[in-house]
Amino acid sequence: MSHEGSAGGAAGDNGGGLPRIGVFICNCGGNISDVVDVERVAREAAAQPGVVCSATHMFWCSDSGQGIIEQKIRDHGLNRVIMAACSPSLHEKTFRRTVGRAGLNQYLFEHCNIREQVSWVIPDKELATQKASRLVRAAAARSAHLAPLEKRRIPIHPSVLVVGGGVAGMTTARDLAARGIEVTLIESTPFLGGRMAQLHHIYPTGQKARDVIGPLIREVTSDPKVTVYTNAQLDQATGFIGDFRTTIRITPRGVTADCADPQAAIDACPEECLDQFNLGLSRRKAIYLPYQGCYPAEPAIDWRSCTKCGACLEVGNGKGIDLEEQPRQVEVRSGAIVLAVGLNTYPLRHGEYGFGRFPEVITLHQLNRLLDPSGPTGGKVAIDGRPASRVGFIHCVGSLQRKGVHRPMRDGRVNDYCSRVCCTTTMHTAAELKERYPRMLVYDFHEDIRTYGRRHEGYYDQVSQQGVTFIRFDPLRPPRVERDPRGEAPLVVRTFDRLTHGEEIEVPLDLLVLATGLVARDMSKLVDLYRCSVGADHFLMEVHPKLRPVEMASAGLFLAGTVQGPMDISESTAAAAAAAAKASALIKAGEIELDPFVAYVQEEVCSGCQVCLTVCPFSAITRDEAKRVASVNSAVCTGCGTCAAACPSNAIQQYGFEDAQVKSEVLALLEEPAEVAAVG
Amino acid sequence: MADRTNGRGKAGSWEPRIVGFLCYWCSYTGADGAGTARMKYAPNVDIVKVMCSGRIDPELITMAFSRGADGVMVLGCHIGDCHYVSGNHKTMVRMPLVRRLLSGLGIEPERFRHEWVSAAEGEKFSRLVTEMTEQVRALGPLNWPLRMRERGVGHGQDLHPWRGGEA
Amino acid sequence: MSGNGKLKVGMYWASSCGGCDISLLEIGTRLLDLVQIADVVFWPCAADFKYADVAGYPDGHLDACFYNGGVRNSEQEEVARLLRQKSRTLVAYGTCAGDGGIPALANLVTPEAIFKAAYHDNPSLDNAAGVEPQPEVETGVGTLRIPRFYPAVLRLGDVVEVDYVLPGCPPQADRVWEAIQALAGGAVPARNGEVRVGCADRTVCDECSREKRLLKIKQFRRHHMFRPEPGWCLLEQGVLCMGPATRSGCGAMCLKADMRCEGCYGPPAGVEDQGAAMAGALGGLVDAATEQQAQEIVDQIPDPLGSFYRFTMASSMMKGRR
Amino acid sequence: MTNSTTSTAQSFRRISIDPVTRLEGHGKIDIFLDQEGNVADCYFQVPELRGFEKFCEGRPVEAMPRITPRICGVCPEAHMMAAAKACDAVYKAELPLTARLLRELQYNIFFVTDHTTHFYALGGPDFIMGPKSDPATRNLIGVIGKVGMEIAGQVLKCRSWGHEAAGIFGGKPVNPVNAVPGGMSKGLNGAERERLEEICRFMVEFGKLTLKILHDVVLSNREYLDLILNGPYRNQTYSMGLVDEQNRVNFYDGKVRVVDPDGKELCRYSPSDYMNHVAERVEPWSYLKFPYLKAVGWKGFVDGKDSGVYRATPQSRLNAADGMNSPLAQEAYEEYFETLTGDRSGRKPVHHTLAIHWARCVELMNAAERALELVQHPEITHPEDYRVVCDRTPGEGVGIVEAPRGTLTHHYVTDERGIVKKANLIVGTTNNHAAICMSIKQAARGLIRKGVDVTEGVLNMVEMAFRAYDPCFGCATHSLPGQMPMMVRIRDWDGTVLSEASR
Repeated sequence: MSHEGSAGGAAGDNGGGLPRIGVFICNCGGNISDVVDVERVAREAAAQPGVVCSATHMFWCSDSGQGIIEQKIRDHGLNRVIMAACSPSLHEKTFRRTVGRAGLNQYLFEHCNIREQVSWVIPDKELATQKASRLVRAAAARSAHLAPLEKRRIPIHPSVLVVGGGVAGMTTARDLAARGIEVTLIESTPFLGGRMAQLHHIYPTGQKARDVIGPLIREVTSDPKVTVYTNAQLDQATGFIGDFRTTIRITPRGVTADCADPQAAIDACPEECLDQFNLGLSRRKAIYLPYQGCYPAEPAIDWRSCTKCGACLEVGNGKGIDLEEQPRQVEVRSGAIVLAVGLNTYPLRHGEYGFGRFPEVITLHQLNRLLDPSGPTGGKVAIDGRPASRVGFIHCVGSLQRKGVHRPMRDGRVNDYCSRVCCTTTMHTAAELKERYPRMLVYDFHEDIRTYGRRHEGYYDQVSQQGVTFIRFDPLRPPRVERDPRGEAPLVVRTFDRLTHGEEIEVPLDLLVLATGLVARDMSKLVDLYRCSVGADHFLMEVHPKLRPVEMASAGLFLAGTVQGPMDISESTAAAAAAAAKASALIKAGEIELDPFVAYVQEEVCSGCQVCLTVCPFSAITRDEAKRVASVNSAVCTGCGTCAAACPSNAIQQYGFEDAQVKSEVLALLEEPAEVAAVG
Repeated sequence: MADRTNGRGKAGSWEPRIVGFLCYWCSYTGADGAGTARMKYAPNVDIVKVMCSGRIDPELITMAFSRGADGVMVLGCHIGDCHYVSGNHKTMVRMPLVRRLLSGLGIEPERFRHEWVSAAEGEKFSRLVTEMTEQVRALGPLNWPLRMRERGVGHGQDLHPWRGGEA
Repeated sequence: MSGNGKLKVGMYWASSCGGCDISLLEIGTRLLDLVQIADVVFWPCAADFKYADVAGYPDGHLDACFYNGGVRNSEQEEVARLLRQKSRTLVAYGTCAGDGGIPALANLVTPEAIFKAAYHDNPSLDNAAGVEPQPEVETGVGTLRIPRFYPAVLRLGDVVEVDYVLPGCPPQADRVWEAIQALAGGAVPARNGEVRVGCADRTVCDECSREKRLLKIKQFRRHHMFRPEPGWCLLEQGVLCMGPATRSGCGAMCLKADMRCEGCYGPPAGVEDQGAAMAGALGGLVDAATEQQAQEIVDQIPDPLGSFYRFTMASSMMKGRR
Repeated sequence: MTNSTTSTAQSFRRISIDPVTRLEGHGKIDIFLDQEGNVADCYFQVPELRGFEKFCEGRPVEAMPRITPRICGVCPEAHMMAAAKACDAVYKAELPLTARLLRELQYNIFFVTDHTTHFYALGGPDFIMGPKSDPATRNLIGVIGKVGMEIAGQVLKCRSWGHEAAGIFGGKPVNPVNAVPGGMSKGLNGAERERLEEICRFMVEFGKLTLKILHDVVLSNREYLDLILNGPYRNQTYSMGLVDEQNRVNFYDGKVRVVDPDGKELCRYSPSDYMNHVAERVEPWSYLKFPYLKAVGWKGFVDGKDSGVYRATPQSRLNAADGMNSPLAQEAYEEYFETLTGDRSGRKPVHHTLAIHWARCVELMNAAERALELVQHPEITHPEDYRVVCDRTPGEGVGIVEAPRGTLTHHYVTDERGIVKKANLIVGTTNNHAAICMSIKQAARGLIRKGVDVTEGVLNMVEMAFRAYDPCFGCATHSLPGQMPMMVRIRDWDGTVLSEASR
């Protein structure tokens, strides 16, 4: 159904002459038309000054829909197009391209949101229709002031910076290099491998973690396209999509490749400290290697515990070790940036389920280190030498927390989400325990079990057959852990077992393993440097969970792996590969088109008061000393419009959001509607 | 106060007319989020999209009030979340200034709201809209043009000059 | 043109202070040139032509009439209409006629409050009977009439169609002489409703020679409570200077006396609301990290409404208090 | 304006002079003739109100020296100085010597310029062109033609140099901005001082010239002298003026002294307790209030010792003082009193209203000499002491200066942040309001009698009664802009308008 005004006029004469506006109202398959009387909105739009045709359609975003729009633009010589449909964040780009294909400038176009902000939120049909009509009227008034604009074309520097040397970061680096793209991979710790290197066996294949991460490390570090920096932290960042300039601060390693006998130096070192790689279960020297076959092969010096006594120097007569090495800065230029900084485990409080009070209470991650033959106990499940014969697991420690039930973390938040990986890992680890020590008694205290992944349910069945006792506790009354008063075992866990209708039970244990949840890293540095948006759970937020899952709102930034939320290794590598694909698409494009909504100066009324220079967050404005006026560098300007609002003489305007445009929109919203003849 | 429907609400009843200035990256996306979650809230706030809350010139706010708005709402990103680093810092200073100007002009504080709404806070957005609509409804129409016309003030060219005053 | 080929000009004063009339004398010896090319046919401040004389003139008799002062009572509106009728070109002379000027600050208070302050609640008042001026008073000998007091100060443009506005409080002598010569020579810009003449399209910053260091404002300070550094921009020192949001034409005279600009030349070319434009600029210049800090700094401005709209309350968007 | 006819027992014929012209501000005179054609009553009305006292509330007190000058564009310096002095009192600031010198110097130069404006442009034409001369030329432009280009050039030079001086001090010739709480916003450098000295020297010569013109054109003309001495222009009222320690006339600072019609001192008070001495009445037919002396009391619009009506004109300042503080002016002072009262010492006050013009010229001379004396003071160009920082908590303060038209009082009450809570302003011309009404009635009665043809010239002589006061209704009606020119309308006894007495 459409209301045709006078046809004719040059097809899309690009904004010149009087506005000839076309209004297209979408049913969105009922999402809009079920509430908004789209025909009436079309009729009322047709009555507005300048509107020559208005039409409705089931799905304007469909190919047929877009075809009709193009035809109408040509038939009526439209030089303005108003789209009243879903949110611009979905299809504004789609319809701009449609308008472009019809030969009309893409920016003589207004997108009016009558779905997310009207039909989905206003139950009353009459009020919703009035609001939709009002918003269309305002868009028409605004469109009259539009002028043709050209997209900004910014060249893309053909390289990518990948932040984070874990499995995700390395997968992205490998995939990008495979496409011939220069990559700079930076890792904040002295060694590559990330959290995965600390694991023992991993599901679903049961392989040893290091047998998977090792080849990946070799592949990445041997590829000439990839430059790796370890001990490298982000320091400064400027620039924008296509031309990011990041300054990296490399803390000194202290040891170089030509150190003849690293192990001798390690042995000679008198200083000892907790070994973070083994999660505090063992100690290591100030100069250390985390495990055999790590990358880089040279040990690193932990400057917090090294006292520079020089013992390691004497062993190798000083070759290859430099205690006075200074930190250095490296500037990396890149067209895109992939963030793969991973995440942290839930910070257990002292005494939570006895953790920290009793040595027999450890985390699932620490258990993984115990099972590892190269781990602190050579693979034996024992605490202070005492082997454990009764082991208990507790699920959801620091996950599925409820406000008011669980004590919040230091920043006041509770982790109300499921950390996804701990259930399957617990099942898989319990299965390995029963395999190694068939007569070991294993108890599993859980509120819920979510082995959701492909071939993960198998571990649950296997563990059930191996005779693990499952005890289901009520989250409002979680298990309590104390010393066993009768001394039969180091610990006793009391809880109410809902599987036996709430009978209180006591379980003596030699070892209690907490399946701790996963939380986001501190993202403040990233937010400062790249203005990333952060979700309520403090993980970085993607643009759209379904349509653009690995892209960030800040153009040119991509997400790889658990920086975006808890994932297991297979999900993390899948995301990393997606990020690589997206980033390479950007690099291969060679240039990027950006919206033209940058600021510009009307020099005849600018008096050089320089308010805008002080205001611009990106220092994109400088003062033209000859003409004594301001001038905008449109490449650096990101189009926020702050200067336009600050300019006290309205001399600086923002394309697309000029005063005349925004004011006409506001005025149209406040005016009474033009009398609408009840057209049939 | 004239009881005009001004194109809103049922015939005969007055509906508050509130202009909402929302920044695209946070509050506008938050409003979309409220829509995707099918939250229901009052239709009285008409949203004007700007790229950043830093673009909201106080002149837009005084213009909205002076041309008949009963309320104005300004939403932006939380400090630290701004897509343009410090666009919302400017808003953070401008809005208290505007609030002092409006209260000096006798406009009730409830008619002007400035809040931070992130892209994830659809629920907060819908609550703000409904809460402000009810507050403005309780205050009744502001109708500044008519008030100024009664004080003999024309709006320059567009409104006819005041004809009052006998010989 | 009158019989002797000379222009016929007039000057009238409404809700103003007479400064504009004196500013006409300010053109100094050029007054003698003015006398050569124009005859004053109505100028209450300095010539004895009475109302009746003006009423007697044919329509359009005056080639140009300068009307200074806002419209505050019924008589001033009548005279405005009369002069509009009698003049081919009506110029709103000075900021009062163009934007309301300082008397328009009265739009922030109600007429009742003004009467109360003037005639009732006043330390040196002896008015026990609570007498107030009345539009009509019966005396033994006849009725006495004074004009009706309007509820708000109006711009001249609010009551009659104005051809040109010559801003300034008062307009600077050279600009006045340029405007007179333009009017005399007929080389005036096309009329399209209150065209602003006798001023530039830029702001006072363009004419101010003080140095700018692009520093953000940490705190607002009041001029008499510290010694500002000479030669450095006062706004950056925290003094609320309206220069950036005020049209230029005056030569930044106040700044030459180390005093802040208060905005008397009205809003810049592209701005309708001077106060809002300044608020927008200040928002960008103040350095505040938290909301509480922002509120503290904003609260240091003693009188935002009175400072931002000192001269342009009547031409601002809001026009005045509720 | 149509007015309904009122049939009172005995009907009166109304003559209106509307608007009054060649003054600063608006005004209207309605003269009512009884059956015989004699003046039964006469009203001078001021039709305007602006409300400065109200809208100054809420403004910071340091804004007063920049807002109140807009009360009157003719004497903005007076309001700026009074406001600055009131602010000094509010902040209890002690001004350094240089600051006080600069203020008095700027003020005296302003006095010369302002008196010049009135004598040559506003009041003077009545004498120089003649009270009944053609109204079309009875103005500044006419005066220029009459006295010739040579003298006219001097007049315009004095005006423009005076404004140049104001520009040097205050940045802006009209509505200066440089007096601030605690002193001045900027000091003087050497070059500026030299230029000012040159201006002051010229002004002293100009003062002499003005006195000479007064003698040649006015005092040597028998008809004018007779008009001054014996014309219907004489009101016996109290006289008020600012005096220094030796009771000599001082325009900028000092105590307020009031002498009764015979010259005996009634009181001598400092600015802060002005309220104990002066009160203001309100009449329904005028926006302007009527101050009177509390000690004596309000007895209506009547002369004499027991009527509270007082005047604060240049003549009153001379009456209230015992002499001038500069030689040439003292000489002119003595000649003034000798001619008009026969007693050179000045103990006997002069009450001839038209003689105010002469007193204005004496003051012009004094201001010029005083300015020259100040500009040569060694401390005047001190680089630092032109102001102090006000750091005390603000409270309440009163500032009084002599405005060219009369004693000007600014009284502010502020909160602890220095925001004005209350402002009371008694302004130059307001002091003389009651006297103006009386003078106009007296002149009307004297000039309009049965059988006298009420010509425009006669009406102008009625207007001369108020022009002598050099009234500024912009100031007077600080609560008003004071601008509605006077209209002249003659109505028959039943009120119908016979004719607009067009000139």
